[in-house]
Amino acid sequence: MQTCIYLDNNATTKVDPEVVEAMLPYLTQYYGNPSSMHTFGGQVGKAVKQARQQVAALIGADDSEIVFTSCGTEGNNAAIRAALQAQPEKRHIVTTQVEHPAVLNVCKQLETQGYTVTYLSVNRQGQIDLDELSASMTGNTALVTIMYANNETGVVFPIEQIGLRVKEYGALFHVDAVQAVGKVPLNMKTSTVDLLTLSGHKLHAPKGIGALYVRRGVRFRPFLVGGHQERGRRAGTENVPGIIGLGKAAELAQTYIKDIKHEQQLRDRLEKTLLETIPDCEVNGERKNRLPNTTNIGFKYIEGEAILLSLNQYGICASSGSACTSGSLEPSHVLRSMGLPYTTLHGSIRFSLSRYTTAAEIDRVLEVMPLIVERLRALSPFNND
Amino acid sequence: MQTCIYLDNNATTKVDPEVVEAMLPYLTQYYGNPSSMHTFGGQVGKAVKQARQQVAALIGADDSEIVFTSCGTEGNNAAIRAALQAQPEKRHIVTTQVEHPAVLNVCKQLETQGYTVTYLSVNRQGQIDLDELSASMTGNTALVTIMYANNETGVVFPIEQIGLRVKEYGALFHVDAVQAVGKVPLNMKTSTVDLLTLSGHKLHAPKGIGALYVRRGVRFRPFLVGGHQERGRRAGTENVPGIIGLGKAAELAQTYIKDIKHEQQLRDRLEKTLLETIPDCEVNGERKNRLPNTTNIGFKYIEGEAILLSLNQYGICASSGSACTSGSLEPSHVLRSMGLPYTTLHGSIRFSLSRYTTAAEIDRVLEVMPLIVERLRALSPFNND
Amino acid sequence: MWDYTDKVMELFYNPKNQGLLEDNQEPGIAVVFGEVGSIACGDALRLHLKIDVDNEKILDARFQTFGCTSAIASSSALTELIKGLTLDQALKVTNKDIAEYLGGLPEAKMHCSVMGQEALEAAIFKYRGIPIDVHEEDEGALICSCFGISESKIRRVIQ
Ligand SMILES: Cc1ncc(COP(=O)(O)O)c(C=O)c1O
Ligand SMILES: Cc1ncc(COP(=O)(O)O)c(C=O)c1O
Ligand code: FES
Ligand code: FES
Repeated sequence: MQTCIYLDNNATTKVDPEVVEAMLPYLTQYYGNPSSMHTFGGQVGKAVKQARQQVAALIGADDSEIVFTSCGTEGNNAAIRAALQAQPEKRHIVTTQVEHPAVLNVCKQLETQGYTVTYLSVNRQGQIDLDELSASMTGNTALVTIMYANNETGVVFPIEQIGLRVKEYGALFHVDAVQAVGKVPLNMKTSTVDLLTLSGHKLHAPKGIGALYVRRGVRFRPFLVGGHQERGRRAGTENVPGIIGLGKAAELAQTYIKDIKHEQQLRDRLEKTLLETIPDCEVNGERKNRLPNTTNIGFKYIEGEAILLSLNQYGICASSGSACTSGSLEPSHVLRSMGLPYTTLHGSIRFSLSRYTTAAEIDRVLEVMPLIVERLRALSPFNND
Repeated sequence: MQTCIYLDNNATTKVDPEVVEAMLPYLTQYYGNPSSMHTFGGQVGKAVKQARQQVAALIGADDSEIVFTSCGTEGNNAAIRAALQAQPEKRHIVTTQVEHPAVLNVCKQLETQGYTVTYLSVNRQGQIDLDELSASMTGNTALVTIMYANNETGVVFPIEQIGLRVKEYGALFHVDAVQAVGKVPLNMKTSTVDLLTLSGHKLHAPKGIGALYVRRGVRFRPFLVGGHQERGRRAGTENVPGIIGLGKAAELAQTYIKDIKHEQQLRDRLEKTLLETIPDCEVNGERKNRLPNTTNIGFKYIEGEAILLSLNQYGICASSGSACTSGSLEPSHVLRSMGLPYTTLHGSIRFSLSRYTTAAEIDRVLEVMPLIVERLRALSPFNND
Repeated sequence: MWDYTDKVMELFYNPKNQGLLEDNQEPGIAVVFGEVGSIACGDALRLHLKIDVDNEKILDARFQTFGCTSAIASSSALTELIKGLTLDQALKVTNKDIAEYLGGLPEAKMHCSVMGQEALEAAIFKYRGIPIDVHEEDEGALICSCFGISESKIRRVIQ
């Protein structure tokens, strides 16, 4: 199979052809090491600098505040570790129950290393309670790490309102914005965020490249220790083609964000029509504060993997939960935290669109999805119970 | 400048055109996430599996023993941290004074975290003393981390002899083989090595990808914490194009290693002729146990940066020290540890060849190098001292 | 993505013997069903058997399954395997036989075949009026979340 109706863009995206084109020279003739003393390496350094500016521009940052990483996971690991190292006397962290494993599992590890972690709950709509946040914070809180938008439901948290509360307590504020960057306009200049993670492959750059925003003045110790690349903030020979690709993708995203209404209309039509044509299904998570490309729908009485493989037969790619937990059999920790009933929990599917999604593709999904649900429900012992 | 005579292959290498070709489909149509539940992602997972086998084959490992990383630095950080976590009660590390910063700076950091580190000295030839190694080890030694071949001098350490001594004390043995893989045949099946680091961009794969060999049975905790990619040993969405490229590069290296005599002859001719035609210069480091592609030559009374910029004027790329320390003004820690006199220390240049180096390029270097040295020496107050 | 065999996919897309068996009160015929999983959990396999009372032969078997691909394929495989067997013969059918019939299951999905075996046991015991000792959901981690099957339970059955 070579092509498919790809509605799994929160897992990873197609690399934009312009991005590939921008990268290619750096995979072929410009292979120098940007840290080298010769012109051949130096010219590569200049291209890296430009890419850094492009990434900075997308989120309203200064280019000195951008550290290139290998992925969103590295960004999250590095940000959390750096924030704690900067304030070794404070031993408390606040996060939410619905973070990505790249934050949650770091927090769980930190609990075995003498830290206390508060995992804020979410309501049935997937939203946190700002008062619960404030109540959880003390002078001992080193770090609040909260995602911008949830990868499974698309629910967006009120980041700046959270940030104001965080600042009252003098803690550092890290935001995992892996799902937001490229979909939602960000401006670090007027933000309360200290550290912000992004990942290239979620915004049409290739896999293997990401970036961490580190606000000027925030003390930062490298997570990857070694040479003095990235001004001593991330050791290791720079992934030049990846960096160039991320720069280009960031530039393209600036124009693209302005057109995102189109994508949102497709998503809304998909969602609305599914709810109308299929009985016993509902949208998981708040519909108002939500990424424009994501819908997560629970189809009662049937099981997610069975739905996914049926969709796969029709050449439609979607997912349940996040790709990095799909090997495990646990139902989504995000939906569980929202308190969904088991009937819905197991039959929830995420459709995530991109700028490449077409109206015809949505039509096709709307055509086959009722058939799939009907067939699986006919197999289920709960049907008509 | 688009092309140059590139003799800086220990800093980074040209990506093999076959490698780029192998990667391209994974930068364009096959953009799925290998962990996804649909065929579109699954087919990518199959390609990743093949690449893992190719990398494993190059070093005589099993594919379950290969963990993909983002670079050599990450491999070294991950290996050292994992080895210590596996034996939390042991608090002593043995390494050498001439390691890459990606090992040395991790060790320095560990010294601030309650670990004791022995930095083995090297002699004037850049070799360590096995008896010093044995004398340094105790039952408290958790880890011995020693490079296979030095990036600056090319000097190769007797890894298996070292390993036998390490095993006497029950410590884990990590080898930074970033400069050796692809130049020296390795076979993990008959080796004493527990953990081994390699980096793609040193063997004609792109920057941004590396691998860590973890011997079956060695307890391993991930350095990057998050999702369960790489069987829970390295979180983060896989750098698929990079992995495919590394696999192809590993496959090509297998054939290439058999032809390395050609490269060695070019290196030997370069070295011999320079020594014959330029007075007051000498090879740094033992000439016998050495990488076939590297020569490090000290030109007395003149300064390295001046030589490099002069070479650059002729379109020749070489280096002094390692690329990741080239921004600093300190003379090479490797050459200093070898006890070179200051006159030589500052005027040492590394030429590192690759399979792409031609006889004509070597001729050109042999033509201009005497002129450069003569000109700079004429400017030097030490000339004829 | 799971590495499913063609047989698994075939039985998933075109399952055999799906549905339930009505009890038409035919003389000499008994219709029972056995169930594993709990409604509270929202996941279950219901196995229906039509039994010839005289010789204890399974005349027909049907299933209703709420579960993943391998659960559906395993259920369908089970019904194929036991049709025509006597109850005593059927009791010897193990989850391994089910997996074998399917050409193998991914290791992480082996337990999906376990509940087939359990549902069969439940149906036959019910028919014979034997109480089933409820295994405690003890030490082991919950592996199959749909059916509330714990690791220790799977080990018990797989061994
Ligand atoms: C011996 C050695 N170890 C480690 C590294 C670090 O590798 P990377 O730049 O891929 O992080 C290098 C090269 O820079 C090296 O030469
Ligand atoms: C919210 C969120 N954070 C972090 C990550 C991890 O990013 P990466 O896979 O690039 O490591 C992802 C995606 O996988 C994500 O959706
Ligand atoms: S029955 Fe298939 S995962 Fe549990
Ligand atoms: S049926 Fe699939 S996890 Fe239980």
